[in-house]
Amino acid sequence: MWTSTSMGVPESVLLSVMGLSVVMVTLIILALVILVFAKVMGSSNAAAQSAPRPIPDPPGISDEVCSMILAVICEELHASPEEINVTSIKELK
Amino acid sequence: MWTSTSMGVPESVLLSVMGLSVVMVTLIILALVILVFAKVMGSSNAAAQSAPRPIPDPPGISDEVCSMILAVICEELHASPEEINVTSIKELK
Amino acid sequence: MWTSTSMGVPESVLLSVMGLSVVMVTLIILALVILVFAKVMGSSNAAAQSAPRPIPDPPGISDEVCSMILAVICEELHASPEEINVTSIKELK
Amino acid sequence: MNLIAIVEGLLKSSGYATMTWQQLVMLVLSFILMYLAIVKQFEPLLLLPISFGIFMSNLPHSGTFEYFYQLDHWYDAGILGVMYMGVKSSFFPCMMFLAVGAMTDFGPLIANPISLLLGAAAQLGIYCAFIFANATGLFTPQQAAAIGIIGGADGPTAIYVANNLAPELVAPIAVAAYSYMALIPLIQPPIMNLLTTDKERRVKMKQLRKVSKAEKIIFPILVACLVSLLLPDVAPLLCMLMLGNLFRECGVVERLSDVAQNALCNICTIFLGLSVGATARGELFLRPQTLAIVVMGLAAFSFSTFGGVVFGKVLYAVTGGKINPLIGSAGVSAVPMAARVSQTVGSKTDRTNFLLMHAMGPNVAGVIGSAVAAGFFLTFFAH
Amino acid sequence: MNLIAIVEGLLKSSGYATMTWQQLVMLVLSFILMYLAIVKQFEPLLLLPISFGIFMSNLPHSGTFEYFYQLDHWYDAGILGVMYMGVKSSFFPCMMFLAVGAMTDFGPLIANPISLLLGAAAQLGIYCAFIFANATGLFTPQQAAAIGIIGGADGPTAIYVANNLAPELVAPIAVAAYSYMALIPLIQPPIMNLLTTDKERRVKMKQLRKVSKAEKIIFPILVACLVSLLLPDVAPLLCMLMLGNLFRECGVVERLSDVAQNALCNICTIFLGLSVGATARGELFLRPQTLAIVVMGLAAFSFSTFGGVVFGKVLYAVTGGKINPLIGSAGVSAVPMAARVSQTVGSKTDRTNFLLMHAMGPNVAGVIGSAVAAGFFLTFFAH
Amino acid sequence: MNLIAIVEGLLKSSGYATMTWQQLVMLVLSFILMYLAIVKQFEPLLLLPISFGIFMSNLPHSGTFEYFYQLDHWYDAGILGVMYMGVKSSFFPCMMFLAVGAMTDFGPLIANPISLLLGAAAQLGIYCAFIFANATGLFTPQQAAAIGIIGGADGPTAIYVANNLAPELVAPIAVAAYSYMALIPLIQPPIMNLLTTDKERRVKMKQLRKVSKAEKIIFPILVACLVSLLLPDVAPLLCMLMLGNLFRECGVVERLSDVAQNALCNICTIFLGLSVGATARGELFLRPQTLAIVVMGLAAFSFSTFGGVVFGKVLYAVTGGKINPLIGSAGVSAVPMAARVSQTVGSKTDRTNFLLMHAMGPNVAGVIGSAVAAGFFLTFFAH
Ligand code: NA
Ligand code: NA
Ligand code: NA
Repeated sequence: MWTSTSMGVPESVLLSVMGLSVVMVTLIILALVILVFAKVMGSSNAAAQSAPRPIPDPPGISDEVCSMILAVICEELHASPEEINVTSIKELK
Repeated sequence: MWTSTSMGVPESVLLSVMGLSVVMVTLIILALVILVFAKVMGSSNAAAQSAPRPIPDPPGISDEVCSMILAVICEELHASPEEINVTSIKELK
Repeated sequence: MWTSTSMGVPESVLLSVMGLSVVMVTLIILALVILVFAKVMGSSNAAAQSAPRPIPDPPGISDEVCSMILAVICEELHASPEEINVTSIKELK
Repeated sequence: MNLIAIVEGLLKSSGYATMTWQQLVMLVLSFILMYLAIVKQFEPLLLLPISFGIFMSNLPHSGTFEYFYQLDHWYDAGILGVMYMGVKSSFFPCMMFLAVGAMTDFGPLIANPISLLLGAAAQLGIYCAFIFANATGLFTPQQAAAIGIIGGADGPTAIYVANNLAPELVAPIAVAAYSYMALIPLIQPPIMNLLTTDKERRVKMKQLRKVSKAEKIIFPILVACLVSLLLPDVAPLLCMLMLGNLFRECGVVERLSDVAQNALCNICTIFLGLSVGATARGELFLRPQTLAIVVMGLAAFSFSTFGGVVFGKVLYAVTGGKINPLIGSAGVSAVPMAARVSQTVGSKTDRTNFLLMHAMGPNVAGVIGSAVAAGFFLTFFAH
Repeated sequence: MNLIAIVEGLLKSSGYATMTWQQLVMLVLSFILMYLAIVKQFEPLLLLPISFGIFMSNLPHSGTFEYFYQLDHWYDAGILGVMYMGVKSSFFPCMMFLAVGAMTDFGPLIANPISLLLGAAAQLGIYCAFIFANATGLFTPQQAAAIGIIGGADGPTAIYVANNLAPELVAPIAVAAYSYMALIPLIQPPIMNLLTTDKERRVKMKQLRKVSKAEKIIFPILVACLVSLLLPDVAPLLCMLMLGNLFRECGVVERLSDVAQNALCNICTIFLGLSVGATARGELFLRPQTLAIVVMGLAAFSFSTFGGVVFGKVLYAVTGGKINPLIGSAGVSAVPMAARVSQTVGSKTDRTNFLLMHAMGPNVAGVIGSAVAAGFFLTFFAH
Repeated sequence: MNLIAIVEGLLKSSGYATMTWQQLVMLVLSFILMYLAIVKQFEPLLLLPISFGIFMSNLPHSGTFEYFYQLDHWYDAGILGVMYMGVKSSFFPCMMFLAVGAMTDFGPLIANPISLLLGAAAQLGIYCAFIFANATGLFTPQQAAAIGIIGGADGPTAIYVANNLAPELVAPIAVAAYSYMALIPLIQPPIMNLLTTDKERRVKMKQLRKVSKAEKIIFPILVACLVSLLLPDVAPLLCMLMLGNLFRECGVVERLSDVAQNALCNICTIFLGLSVGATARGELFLRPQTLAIVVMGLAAFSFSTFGGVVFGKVLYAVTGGKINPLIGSAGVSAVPMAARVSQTVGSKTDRTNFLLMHAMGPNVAGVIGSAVAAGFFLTFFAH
């Protein structure tokens, strides 16, 4: 839209006000849409609770590793895997 | 080979019969070549048995992890690695 | 620099002597610069000792895996993580 | 310059003001495809990038896609237009086949070469769809051939042929091919149950012999050589497939096999999907032809299944009941989905019947079969 | 031919004989940048390749960089000149944003949409720098706009805009942007402490709600659609950002998300850095303009921080003290550095105040905000 | 149209009908190379792709390889023709050197800079082969120079020089270079045993000092700067080598170092190998020149070994027996094969003599030495 090779300060300020307004308005619209959306999704918390996501494995503790550890312990205790019941494996930081 | 911009049903059928035949003949030739080849290789089973491939480690149970687990167990039992003999580590699903 | 489409043996030998000299001189200069540099760095050994590099974790024994193993052991011994003190985990080859 | 002029300019150049109805329809269509890819998990690895490509390309004035070869400067083609260079040059489909080759175990096929016949028979749908497409009068024979290849149930082959014979149809053909591949578990079982008797479905096949490493290494070289000599036009695609398999089987280039299956494959998947989707511009896509392609794609898949199962019945009869006709349907390829369908249908009749490994033979044979069929069409129509 | 002639020829063509003072200065500058990248760890992933690109490009006669589009044959452009094709076509910045998207969790923003306002306010510096640059009279308005975007604190956005509005300034803008991003922990805290009261800094914000998976999947599609329609010129960049995020959140294309974050991202980082650095030829780089860019970049970062914090104070007042103004400064983006600065400044006043997650909202909002600002400039100046 | 016409057309266009004797010979040659790569494990990472490229390119009518720069549209060059763009622009050899740099530890060289002299002496074969090639009268001086560089035993350097001085010889030179690199354990030991006395072979060298991190970081920058200034024509190759090493040693860009060594390297290996192989078209390859190249390549390797060992003997004499002359042969590079040969030959004479680390110095010095030699030829012949 702008064709001249230079721009004075007044125009710069005008354009800047305009630009910051566009940014503001756009992000406000986005914020509103997100809010509306969260409502539509049936008050998100309820929705989230009614359809709980399958909890992904914490990184680093894959199924294989867990079962492998279990296997080692069984070896050591001379027990069969069915006799031992690992209720949870917690990752310590 | 075909230059016209449309093709009637009779030609289509003819070409299709031809095409399916080419596919059939090509794959039959391949099948025969494979059979001949298997014979030439000196009845493959014998060959396969004489040169067994090294069995790759099951995925997920690497050497390091195994030895690490062993190390932890040793720590715990105050035993040296030489005293413990892990005969096998099984992965449980 | 050379524009003719063939080169006689005398010129080839001359150019080769020249080329090998350039290689030799260049690498000698590099060697000298490295020597000077090692001196400038204040006799490298001392420098290396005064700024020891942090030892990276041995590959395959990440923090998560260690803490996970600890967690399994705690589970097994019905002990809390605070009661157990793993002093070191050694990788066995 | 004043505020009002700026606002006016902004609004005029915005997509809200200038969107055509076709673009709107395409945006909605892209959302539907995203839904199918994400929620219904229809081959998401390709349908998600394809649908996003459709979305981006149909945003008004977004400048994300131009045909680079129509411009003075290729680098002005937009982000998707730049990616399209890999489609135009057939680079991406070839790389996809390199990955497929590196992921495929041809062992079951080598152990039981009769699988190749099933893999051939299950190309029937290609020719049925080709005849139907010609019969509609909506398509040139080149386009009809490209549509037919949907019945091969191999994404890269379909895209390769479409790109060479009917580049304007790459997008609908790719979408149809991948969608129906995802729908294989719905399309095939009724046809399989209809065509086979209970007794046939109960056939247990004898265990496959072990295949030596040497056979596995020589197989890809042999196939590449024989087929490429017969049908040179399909050589790029087929050789890449077999090179990938050679990387896998030779055992001395793990690094190359790994990169072909992972980094290279995934990068090409993203770019291929996005740029193929981007060719689906509303004004070209929203025509009766597209609907016809969708219909014929379904027909192609159905007839291919039919061909495979019926030929399986023939083999059942000829071998005196040693071949379970259910493995015939796996010949459409769509690796490994179709083989799993054979397994599922078989185990529904008899829980102890494990057909998976036996179905893998026709399954991978179907990939070769489709490539041969593609080579035939390319030889006939590309020159 | 004789020995002396050869030696003479060698010496004449060597860089020692023909180096200009500008090249020497640039080599020294490249060593300084390498030092900052390696020892001071100033965004080394990009500054190290950039500095090495400067180094290579300013070696006399090295033939490592020519503008490929000025040559008869692109393949004679040199190794860095060939890489530059990915900059010229905006391919690399888009790929960087694909990776950023795949690495970004928009959850905190969705949980607290008011973050978006802070992300908008923290674009103030963009416009301040734009005005200053125009006021100096040294720059065209296009160049001024490209310089302003440094204040957005997003490398790919800055490079994308510079490449489209002022390609001759890509190198100084990129260097300034990445350098100041590395300096955020030095630039922001004084401004934050100056503008906020002890009481404000002690505000503890209530825990964010959990965001459902569906919201996280729909968010990127929604943003891509709404913003790209409003400001089509920024569509390529923004859509790639959101595609990356969609890969991450949809959960069905792990492979693509992984390759976008790793192999593809790292390859593009190397090539982008090297070729952007290579555009910094001494005779063009060593001008007063470059110094002005460095000064204005600092101004842009400072005023963006100012804008974010002051707007944070407004929200603090409006909400009756529920918003801690310190999270406003995170709106400049520079993910996740700026959010960590908010956390650090907050916990210095009260050790039990954990602002990190709350600051992540404005932080990722700042990425969107900068993209919108970029889109506005592109719409206004690129046509 | 009738059936017979179709069959006739198919057969006419098939490769079986139109194959020339040269193509047949090349196919057989490609199978032999595949055998060597897979069964004999001759540098399989490159020889397998190269041999498959030869195979594909010599399939009649396969359309897999055309020189893209001779066509109206580059995208019609075929799958290997498209890949060849990375060779023509010298992109792939540079990327290979980036990877080599990232995989190389220059520590042993820095600890013992005298290694550099051995690395220089072991370039002797380059010049011997150059003289022989000129003497035959079969080659232009440019071609002779490219053939000579085979003696440098560095694949990327050989391909880079051949591509710039004699593109028509890239394939035979690459095949010869990689084949002889694989044969190093057969070529070198007899020469080493012939030239050294038992006493010399028993020399145990004193342990190398530790090299500080700072030295390792500064080394690549220093070498890149000094050598590129002296011989600008080799700057692209050498700078990439040193950039890779800088990535490795600086410790702050793990991601880039990793991708340079793995994904990027492997992708480029596949494409480089295939497209270099593809240039070996029968009608050009099957000439006396090719045989001459093979012979001269062997001469180059032998004389390089000779040069290294003899200079090692000189150093043995000068230092009063502190240098084991066996490490001289490692100066041909072919990292780390040649260093292992030094170790093996040494330990055959005295089982307790461990020369490996000492041989690594000349070994990596040989890479730099070959690059310098290449730069000299390029300076002299490329302008
Ligand atoms: Na198929
Ligand atoms: Na920002
Ligand atoms: Na060498």
